[in-house]
Amino acid sequence: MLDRVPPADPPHPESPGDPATIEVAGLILKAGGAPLSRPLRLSLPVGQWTAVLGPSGVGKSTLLKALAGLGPDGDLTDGRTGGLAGRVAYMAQSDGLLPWLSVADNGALGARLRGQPVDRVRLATLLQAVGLKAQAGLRPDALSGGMRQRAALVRTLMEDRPVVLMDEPFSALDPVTRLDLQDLAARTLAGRTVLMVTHDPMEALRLAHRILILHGRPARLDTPIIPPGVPPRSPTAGDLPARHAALLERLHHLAAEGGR
Amino acid sequence: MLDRVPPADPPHPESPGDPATIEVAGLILKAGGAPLSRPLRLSLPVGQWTAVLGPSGVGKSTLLKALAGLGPDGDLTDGRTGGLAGRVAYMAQSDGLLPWLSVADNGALGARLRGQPVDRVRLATLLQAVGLKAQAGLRPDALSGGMRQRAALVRTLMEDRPVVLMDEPFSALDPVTRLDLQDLAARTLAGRTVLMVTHDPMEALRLAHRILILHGRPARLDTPIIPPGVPPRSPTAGDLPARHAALLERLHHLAAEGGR
Amino acid sequence: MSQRLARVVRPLVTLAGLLLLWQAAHWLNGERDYLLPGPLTTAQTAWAKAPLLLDHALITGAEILLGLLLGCLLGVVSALALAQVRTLERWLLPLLVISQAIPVFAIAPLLVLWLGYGLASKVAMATLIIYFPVTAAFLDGLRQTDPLWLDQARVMQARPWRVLLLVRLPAALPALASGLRVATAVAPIGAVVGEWVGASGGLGYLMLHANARMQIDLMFAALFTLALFAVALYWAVDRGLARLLPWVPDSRTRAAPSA
Amino acid sequence: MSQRLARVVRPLVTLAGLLLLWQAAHWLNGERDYLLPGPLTTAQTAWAKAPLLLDHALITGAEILLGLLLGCLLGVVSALALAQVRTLERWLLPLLVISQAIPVFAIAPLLVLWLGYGLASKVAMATLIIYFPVTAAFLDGLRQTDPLWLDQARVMQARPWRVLLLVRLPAALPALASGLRVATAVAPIGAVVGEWVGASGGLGYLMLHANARMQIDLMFAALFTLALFAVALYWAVDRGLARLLPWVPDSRTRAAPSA
Amino acid sequence: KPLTVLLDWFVNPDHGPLVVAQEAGYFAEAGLEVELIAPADPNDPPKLVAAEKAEVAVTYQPQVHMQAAAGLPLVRIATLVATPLNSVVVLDEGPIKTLADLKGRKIGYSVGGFEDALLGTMLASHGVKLDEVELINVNFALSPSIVAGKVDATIGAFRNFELNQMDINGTPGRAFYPEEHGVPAYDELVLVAHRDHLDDPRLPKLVAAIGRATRHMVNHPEESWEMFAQAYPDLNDELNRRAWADTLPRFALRPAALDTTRYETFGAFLKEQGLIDTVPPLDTYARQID
Ligand SMILES: Nc1ncnc2c1ncn2[C@@H]1O[C@H](COP(=O)(O)OP(=O)(O)OP(=O)(O)O)[C@@H](O)[C@H]1O
Ligand SMILES: Nc1ncnc2c1ncn2[C@@H]1O[C@H](COP(=O)(O)OP(=O)(O)OP(=O)(O)O)[C@@H](O)[C@H]1O
Ligand SMILES: [Mg+2]
Ligand SMILES: [Mg+2]
Repeated sequence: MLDRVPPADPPHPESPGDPATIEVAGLILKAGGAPLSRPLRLSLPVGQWTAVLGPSGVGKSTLLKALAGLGPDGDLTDGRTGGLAGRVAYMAQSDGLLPWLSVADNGALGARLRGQPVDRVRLATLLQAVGLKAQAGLRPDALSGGMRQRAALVRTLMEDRPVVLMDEPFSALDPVTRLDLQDLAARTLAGRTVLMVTHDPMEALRLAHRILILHGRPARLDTPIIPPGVPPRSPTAGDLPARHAALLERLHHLAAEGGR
Repeated sequence: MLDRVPPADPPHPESPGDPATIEVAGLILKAGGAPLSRPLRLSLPVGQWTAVLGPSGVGKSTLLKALAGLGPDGDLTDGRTGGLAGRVAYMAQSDGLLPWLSVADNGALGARLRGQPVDRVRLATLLQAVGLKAQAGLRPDALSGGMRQRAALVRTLMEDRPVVLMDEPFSALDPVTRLDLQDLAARTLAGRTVLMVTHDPMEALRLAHRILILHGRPARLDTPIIPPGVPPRSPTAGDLPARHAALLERLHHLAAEGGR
Repeated sequence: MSQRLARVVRPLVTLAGLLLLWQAAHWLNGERDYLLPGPLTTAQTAWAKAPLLLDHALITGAEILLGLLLGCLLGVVSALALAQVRTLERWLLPLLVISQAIPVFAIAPLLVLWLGYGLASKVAMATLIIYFPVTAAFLDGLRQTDPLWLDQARVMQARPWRVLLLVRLPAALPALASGLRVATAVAPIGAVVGEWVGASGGLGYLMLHANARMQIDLMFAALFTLALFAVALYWAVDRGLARLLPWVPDSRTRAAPSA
Repeated sequence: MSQRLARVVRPLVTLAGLLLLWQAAHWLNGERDYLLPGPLTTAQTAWAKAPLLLDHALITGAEILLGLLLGCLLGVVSALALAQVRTLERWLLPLLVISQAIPVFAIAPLLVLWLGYGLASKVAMATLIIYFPVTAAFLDGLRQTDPLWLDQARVMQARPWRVLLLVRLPAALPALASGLRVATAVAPIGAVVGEWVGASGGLGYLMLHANARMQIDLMFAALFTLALFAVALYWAVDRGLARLLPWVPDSRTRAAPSA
Repeated sequence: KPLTVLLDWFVNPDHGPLVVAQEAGYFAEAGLEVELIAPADPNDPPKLVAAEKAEVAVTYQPQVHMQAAAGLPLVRIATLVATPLNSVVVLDEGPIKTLADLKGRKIGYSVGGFEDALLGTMLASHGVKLDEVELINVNFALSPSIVAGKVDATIGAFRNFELNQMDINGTPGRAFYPEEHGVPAYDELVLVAHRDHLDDPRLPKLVAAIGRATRHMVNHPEESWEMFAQAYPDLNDELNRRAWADTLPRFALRPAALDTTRYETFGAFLKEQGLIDTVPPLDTYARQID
């Protein structure tokens, strides 16, 4: 799904040679053999959340898969921080729970697949935190859509990796649970480099240090938006509603301009 | 998943014997053998949109399935409008696309399953409207998450039934597409009786004549909220932002009170 | 009719239907006992020779169960190996296919030479017949793992063998169950064919002998015993498998709406 | 090595490996040709008797293909009927299981009586053997349709037969493909066993004949011909099936990441 | 409508007269159109004649008795091979010099129906009891099992065939003949027809043509072998050539002739051995049709 083009791009204006930035340059997303995007240059400041917004079908999930090393070229390197392999946790857009395992066992999957001991305490804490303590022994087919998503979130948070890629992790949750889990994720992933695809501009504004918009066909990245303050921000506090309106405006504008 | 208890409830206060209301009384939602809810009484004014909000796992999808005749008791009747069988279109929470059929063929599935001629013109129009014209010939596995949801929406709108049940139909869409498709659904389903589960209070406020909140354990229905004006309402116009805040407040309050 | 009663009555009705069919075939063949003895004649013979039949049935039963055990074990292990090492599949699958095309009599001398005339050669034959359906079905299942699960495992830096055991294997269990059902159904003929290779006991041996001595009623009594065993075995395996895979949708156990 | 070259070379290497294995077994058996002739002897015989082998191979080939066609057709139709009418399954499945446990020699006279000595009785036997794996695998697949799809169809007021044809059948195609693969692998032995029922031609007849007359080299030449046919058939069916089901994930066709 | 003759087994020199009668046109000259069909299981042809699926079957005299006892409506109408062919075979250079040496040994057999009776009688004539040997059904591998040393002797091998085979293989064997060791002599191969169709005028013509062919073979052994080899080119080899010569003296020169004493004696023998419960009247299952 992605291709690497010789790094002919100019050095990135915002983080020139910053070692605390994961940079990938010249990424061409591909789907079904055809290119989906122009060569993309992506900077993920270490320890920060980056949110990706963009119209449905533009290639956000494809971008995430590429970064997870699941694209046709496999593992990506930026030449500075080395390959991402083994440093990434990945939560796909669909939950990908194993139907024969209980919720708890799904959460413990990563460790078991690596042959490592399962951190039972952490697992129990996370299940409690997402409200699945009572369902820990159920199989996924006995869960509601939102519960499945929470189980997948637990599995991802169990991974404890420096880089976390999440594809619409809260999309199936009600607003109350959503806020709770955003806070949980922000707490749990403090200090990690997070790339999160979301369709909710407010979510992006709450959680992210930087917001990227992928748009157009072939897709390209808009200039990053950097909201002030430190996430997680309160959804009602400060100028967030105004920024939300502006961000929505921008999305509408890009859609009108780019055409689908 | 649901049970019918002898109709010992008092006549519904809001639509007493109104023949233009689909009423179901004494519904007990069940999951895995255990009851999920108290006996529920539900009124769906004919030709109007009703939105259902509620915390994840409370039983919203179960309620929708019951109304679709997919509960353990099968078809429901309210004694006035007769059974719902054959009068319902149902869009489940997961898209349920058939992986071997193209997007267009998935859209035409209902007619083909009934052995009826497929309305190709309507299908093409709908595909165009949801932005899947170019993908009409692709199989679902070549679609993004949001595209799959749009394909499922097309299949549901193709059904052309008086009662339409939709389970989080726009949850995987970006805000721009989401607004477009809300409008499309509102236009296409004008005059139908619609019950829509959603997690987005703004969506409920935009589209619904009545908003129900399912909450608590065992679940019960809160007093219906009836926003003024005629949907689809503009998200920025009037007192919608204020109502949005109030609705969110109510959800938070119910969550805090009911406990999960 | 209560669920429990139905469970007892149903096989009996099936049996009765089978006997009727048999009787009908008997009539259609002009009641010529030397071609197809009627169920009554057969039952009389079976009753009269019950101890003999039981003796031989025990031998064949042991062969069937051993063959099933070995065949399934080997099949499962082979499929796992073939699924894990892709090159292996390219070289070995043709061999497996060929092994299915070899008639007993061609390798009977070899089997006997290598394994002797005891239980081993019969079990080997049954194993050979059972082996392929298990391997093929399981391998098919192992190949068709949801790519998302594999992707996730890859990102999780899973060890290949653990992916096989924790993801691909359970995902392929429905396919394996399907293979096991077929294997169970062919296991009896596997044992009988094994007894052709040279035996001094077993239902297949008994049938061969009875056939050569024109004791067709005895042959059919033995065949009936074998059939009973086959159906009972299949039923048991089918039940057990359905119970072991609760997460697999099964239209037979799905509650149909009452209305 | 280019993709195309690999495709030609690989079967050749497999063949060479097979021959080596064979030669090794030959040595291990003390080069006793009457037990297992070496590949060289067999090749000489095969060459010398090529026209004879071809004649018989054509007969057996016809039986295999006809049996495969009939067996698969019957299997597909039965599975559809059994899946659609749940009661049918309860009564008929035991019969199918029993049919698998019946050795040829028990019903050979009946088959001849009903179908004569021609192609029909052989094809019937092959069909009987092929039938079960197809039915069982397909039926398993038909039972395991995603409940959501069935629910959707129910709400859409679908006609039962259309649900079967448009939803359950395509959903069960991977399972059917698995059954067809097994059926393809057992089809050759089905035809050979069919030739047991009084034949005047065919590779099975030739083998039996050669075996009875201790022309072991000829028997193995025939066996080799049969094996070649079996592998070619399996390969073709396997390829065709993979191509017909593009939406089914298959680890063999999945592009592995290069890094 | 052709007259169908079901052979007992695949075509081999034992069927010489039938093949020669066909090839030399004796059947045709008698106004018969004959079709020879080979089964894979020797037990099938009698059943099929009983079921009126064919007119004539080739079978074995001991089988005729068992068929009669089982109620098959079959009657022996002609003899093809007039001596036993069955024999006990051991390796020529092996340790078995007399039947008495078989005590405690393994004996392989291919299920024919009465091997245990045959062997029991033969052993008894040397003071060995049947339960003092180990009988093993080796079905498809009669000769290989003895050549490979898996068994010490076999029963069921044909003296005109398996002995030659072993000789060609370089491991010559030696045969003990049943009729020399206490077993009454019997006809190895006979023809049976349905009891209700004995008046079929074609049957006597068939038997006569077979007799004519047998005489021709005795007079012209080389020419008749050529005829056989031409009709079945895949049988044109050393083994069948030698088998042909060895079988020649064993064909019944008067196929129709019925030795009633031989049949009565053998029927009594089988009853005594417990292989049949009743001995029906002879003319219900063996007749001379002229
Ligand atoms: N095999 C294929 N053939 C053609 N197009 C494909 C194929 N696979 C994927 N695509 C296209 O690639 C794009 C995939 O986009 P992706 O899943 O990354 O979208 P997304 O931005 O995550 O969208 P969403 O918000 O809906 O999840 C889609 O436009 C899809 O149609
Ligand atoms: N087999 C089962 N055993 C136990 N509990 C079950 C079973 N099946 C379903 N449930 C429970 O029933 C409820 C189903 O809820 P439902 O799917 O209707 O939720 P929902 O309101 O749609 O939630 P969401 O917003 O997450 O989709 C969940 O609490 C789930 O745990
Ligand atoms: Mg996506
Ligand atoms: Mg839900």
